Amino acid sequence: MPRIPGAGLVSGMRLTLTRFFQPKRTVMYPEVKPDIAPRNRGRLELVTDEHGTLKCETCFQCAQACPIECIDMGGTDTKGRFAVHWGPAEQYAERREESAMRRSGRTVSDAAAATGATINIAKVDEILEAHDYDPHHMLAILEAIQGAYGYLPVDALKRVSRATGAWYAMVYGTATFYKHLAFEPGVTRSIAVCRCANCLVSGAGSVMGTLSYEFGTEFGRAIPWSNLRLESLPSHLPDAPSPLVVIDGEPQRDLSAKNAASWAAALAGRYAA
Amino acid sequence: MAWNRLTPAGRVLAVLLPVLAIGGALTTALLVAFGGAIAATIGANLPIVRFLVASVVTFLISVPVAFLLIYMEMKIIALMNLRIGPDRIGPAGAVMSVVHGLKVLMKEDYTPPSVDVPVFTLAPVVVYLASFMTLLVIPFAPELTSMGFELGLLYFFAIGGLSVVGLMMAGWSSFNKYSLLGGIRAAAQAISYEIPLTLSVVGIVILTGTLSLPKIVAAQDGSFLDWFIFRQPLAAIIFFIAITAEANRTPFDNAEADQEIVAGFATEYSGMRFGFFFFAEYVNVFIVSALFSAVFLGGSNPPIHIDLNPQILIDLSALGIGLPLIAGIAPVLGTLLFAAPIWFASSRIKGWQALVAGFLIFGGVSTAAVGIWAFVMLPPVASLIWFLIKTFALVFTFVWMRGTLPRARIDQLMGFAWKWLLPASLLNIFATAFAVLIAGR
Amino acid sequence: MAITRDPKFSNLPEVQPDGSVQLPATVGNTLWSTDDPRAYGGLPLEAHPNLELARYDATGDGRVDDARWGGALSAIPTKADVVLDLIRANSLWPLLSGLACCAIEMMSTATPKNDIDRWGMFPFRASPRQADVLIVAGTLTTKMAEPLIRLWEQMPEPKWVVAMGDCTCSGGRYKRSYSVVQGIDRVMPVDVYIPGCPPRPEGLIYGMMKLQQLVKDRRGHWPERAIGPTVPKGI
Amino acid sequence: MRPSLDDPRVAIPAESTWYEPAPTPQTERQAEFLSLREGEMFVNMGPQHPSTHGVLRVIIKVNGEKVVDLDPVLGYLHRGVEKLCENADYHQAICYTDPLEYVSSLFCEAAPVAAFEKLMDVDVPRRAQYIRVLTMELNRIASHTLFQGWMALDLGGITPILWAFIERDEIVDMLAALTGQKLLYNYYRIGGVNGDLNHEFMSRLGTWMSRAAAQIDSNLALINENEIFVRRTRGLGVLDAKTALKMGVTGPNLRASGVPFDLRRDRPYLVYPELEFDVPTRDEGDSLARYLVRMDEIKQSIRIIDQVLHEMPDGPVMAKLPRLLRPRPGRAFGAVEGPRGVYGTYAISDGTDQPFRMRIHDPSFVHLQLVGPLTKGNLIADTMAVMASLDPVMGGVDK
Repeated sequence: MPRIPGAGLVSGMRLTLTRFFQPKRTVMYPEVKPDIAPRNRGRLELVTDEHGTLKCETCFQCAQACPIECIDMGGTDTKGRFAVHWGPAEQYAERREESAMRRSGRTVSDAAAATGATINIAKVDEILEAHDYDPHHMLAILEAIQGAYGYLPVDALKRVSRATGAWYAMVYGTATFYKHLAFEPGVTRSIAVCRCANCLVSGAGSVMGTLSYEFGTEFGRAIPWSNLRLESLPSHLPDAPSPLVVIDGEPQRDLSAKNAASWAAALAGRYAA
Repeated sequence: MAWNRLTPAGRVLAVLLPVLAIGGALTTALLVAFGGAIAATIGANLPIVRFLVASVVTFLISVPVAFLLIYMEMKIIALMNLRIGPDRIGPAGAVMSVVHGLKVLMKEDYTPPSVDVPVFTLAPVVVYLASFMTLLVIPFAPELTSMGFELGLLYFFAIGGLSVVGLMMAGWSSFNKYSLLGGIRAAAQAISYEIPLTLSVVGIVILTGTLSLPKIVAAQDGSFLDWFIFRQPLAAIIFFIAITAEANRTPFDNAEADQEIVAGFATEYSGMRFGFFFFAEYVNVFIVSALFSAVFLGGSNPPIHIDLNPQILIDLSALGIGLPLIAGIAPVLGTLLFAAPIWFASSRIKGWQALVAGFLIFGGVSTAAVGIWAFVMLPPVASLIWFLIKTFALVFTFVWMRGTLPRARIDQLMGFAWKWLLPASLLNIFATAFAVLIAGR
Repeated sequence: MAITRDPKFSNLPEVQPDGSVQLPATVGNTLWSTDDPRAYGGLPLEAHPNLELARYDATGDGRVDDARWGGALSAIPTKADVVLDLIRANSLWPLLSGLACCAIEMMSTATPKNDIDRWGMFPFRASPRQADVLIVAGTLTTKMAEPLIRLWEQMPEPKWVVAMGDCTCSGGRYKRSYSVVQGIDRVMPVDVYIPGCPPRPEGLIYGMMKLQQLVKDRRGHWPERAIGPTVPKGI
Repeated sequence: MRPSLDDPRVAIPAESTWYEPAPTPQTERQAEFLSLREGEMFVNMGPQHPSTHGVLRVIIKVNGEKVVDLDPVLGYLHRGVEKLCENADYHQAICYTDPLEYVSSLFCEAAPVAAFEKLMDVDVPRRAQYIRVLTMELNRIASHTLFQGWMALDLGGITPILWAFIERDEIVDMLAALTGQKLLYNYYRIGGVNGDLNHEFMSRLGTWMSRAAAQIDSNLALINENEIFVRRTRGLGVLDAKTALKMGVTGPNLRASGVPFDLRRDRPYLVYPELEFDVPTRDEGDSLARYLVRMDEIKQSIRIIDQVLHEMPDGPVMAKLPRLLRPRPGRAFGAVEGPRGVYGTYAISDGTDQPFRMRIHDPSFVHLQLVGPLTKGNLIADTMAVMASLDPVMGGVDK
């Protein structure tokens, strides 16, 4: 630092004044194109050849090589049959391992992860072959699988996802959306409540609410501690009381809207014992 | 209903236009009827009329001055940064600042909830008012001083201090902590620097014996060695530093330090109210530059008196009917004269292009000729040009400092004012008074 | 029960040929109520829990959102809009708000080599109240989304948003991240998208010139801007 | 009539009156508000503020202009990089760490690459090592040049940053000719670099080197001797060596406190042991010292580049590696000396092609802890000077 006060300021002022008269460094961009190195990979467009046709052959190699999977390619194959997709999954839909907990090495009671390859996968393949591996027939495939196994095994869903090209999340989402598709094995019996107009008037709604509350599950799902499912009955049985509740097709005559809770508690006690 | 869809400004205009039309008609009628009486009244109250005219003219010139300074600042700092600066709108981007100004006028003028509305609205007005009221006493030329009264210097300091009130109002009413800090910084800084600012000119007052700015300028008549910057160098330095702080310029722009308190007192202002702050800042720069050049750089006095003693006298009335003929033919002839060499120079230049170029060159040449004639023949014009040259050299210095220096810290700033500038200015007073006593002027 | 005319059906003939008047009936909701009585403005004013605020809200004094195109020059007839848009397009002050990597390239745009000051865009305003363009430069995370929206709302009309970089356009390389907003068009209307990771400064200049063009072209259609990805008609 | 808090119509009746006990604070922030004493107030700076270097939020408790307490709030740029790396394979992970510190992204690549190479026992060809040193030193100069500009900008000078960007633009354009990108290079690969030196890079480097030192010196002359700058930074935010070591400070900030610790010399990696350079240190530990140490490092970097260019060997730039990298289960820590301090990556492999866990150590995060202690008792304007001299980059802090 110089001894004279203000000398630094003056030298700085002198420097700016010299720069004031020096040639400027600006590249006049829209008129003058910048000097960009040929190696620059910032170009974000598909290249066309001299005839104006796209050079891209849709070989998917760029999408496979993209280190951060920011290239997303998708569509159907040439016969319009299979959905083809390569690229990043949607935000939460697809992971390479279903459970992040399991990836971290812990043993977790994840139902999807706990069922190992215990099923015979050949039946799934037959069903898929019958449906031509078409992801558009997802519901039919899943129903056939449920018919074959009695429920939807996770391995079967994975197989479906891999074979049809549909994302696992979409398969899973389809399976969970429809109430008649079940994930739990061994559910053989069912409690069904009729929802015809007559039953609703006489209190089927509140019966359903009570049962769902007492059993701790919702309609269309299995009861956790038993082999029972809660279902709704599509039509009223002839010569049956209202509201109508059936266990495995057997009408329960001692049930009304008022004693549904105690009835459910009694049922639970019977199963616990 | 069209009335409901009008904005407040539109409503004001919708009322004003018919009122003006009717009022104008009435005024004309009154003038025709009582013209003589009105002329007599005006003649009797000439100072008042003079004041009104001066105020209006000053207000009108303050806005173009702000535009010019904004453009200068953008361009000069850009050039110092080794870049081009605005160059897309107008020649070399010269219209850029006007576009900015008009844009600001068109922005939504938003008043945030929970501000103190009257104070918030008045603050920019006060700031701008203070700026242009100080412009009233600037002696552009001996004949071109709006209000050349005695006490002009005192008036300047008094009204110049008013702008701080505006900044404080803005800072306080904005309901924003950054604004508050900015306002308080502005107040503290202004109070500290008012004192050395005022004390530094006391030496000049002792020397000249007057507070009137035209008389101070007149006292520096002669060569440039008579300027007070050479007779009062210490005062000039103190004065320069103090006006830098007064105008909130780098390195003393603490009140609106972007990096510390976002935009200072103007943080919550948008639209035209921000525009007033923006303009006032640049008008202030012009004013303090003008004041410095008036007090220390001889104002409108040329550096060296060269008596050209011009004898070129054109008696226009002697031309008689020839005058309109010359006025009509000269532009055409001049244009053709300048266009011809351009047209012959290259076969690629089309005829109309050569004509346009010739017209522009003729315009430039004739304007320059008239300007030189006015500079030589009319003393006020020469004085004004000298004054503006000095003022804009100072404006350049301010911009140059902004392009170079970092910002001083607020406590260092205050310490500098109280510990160094104040004693130095007192010393300057005593030294001047002592010299006057010894030398007897 | 009062029978009121639904404005949706105002194009129906009011008087039938036989002289009778048929109005579509609107039946008030007397059968169903929400859990929270304050929902759908259901509670009478006097029973509002914060009576002072509710009364104040009812006066409408606090609503100052009707000033989309306010300003002193609004009184000029609409024929002048061409000139006004020219002025607006040539004086776009960006807000100084860099979020991440792209901020460096945004600053580089203002530097001697690429000098965006040539278009008068250099003095990046520090306060949103004085800015015209919000250049969102860099990854927008969920935590930053709320302050950014507040900045956008604090800017006075007319105002524009430029999404700079892949992250702001679509999530980019953070497409799979749990904490990144997948494209800022999910939270604010975007006028110009500039892809690239990061875009070169020339890219930003090009985008800003596109924005100028947009300001001149899309005159009078700004209020229709919507949040969400929008595709221009020709594409 | 616009609303105002003084308007009696909007006055909200206070829930507690003066004779009731003070309310119990529910959150940490509330407790801080209740701790305000007479004359104090909170000023909230950021996340959008001109001088917070990105999206940092700083809550300052001020008494007038004096900073009583300061509390940085982080996380506005948390992009989940570590988690993303665990879901990407080893090559992809480099790409995610790339934008961490976007001013010096080559160092953010170098640290995970070093860790992965240790994990896989890869021998990097010597030419690749030289190229890495060359590019890293160039990037260090670019970063320090920007630091100089930012430091001046935060103190209110606008010109230095624009001059600094000229140098920085030339360096990054040069690197773009080599790597293909201006800012996020993604150039280092496990076992080498992506692409050999090309003619364009070398010619640009040659032109730049011929006048770099003189140009940078000339730029420095603007503020290095400026009295206002020196007065504002000298003796401000003094960090003594003991505290610095205790806080885990590294890099120029540590060397400005008089501890000559430089990873390039003390834990040598790549070909640094064969190169000759000094480790500039200063004893003052204030903002000015931190600034000057960085400016001295620019000169050392130019010296290193000069040696590297003279000793560059021939050979391949990439080791022979399988396409799919599956290291044995194990763990490794790789670190490099960056412009801000030690960048480290700790990677655990479980035998698959993805890192099982990746922990990124970033120096800016450590340095940001210092802003509070160093600023207390100074003025608001000093907060900016201290913060700028510590030079944090928010991308690395929040990861």
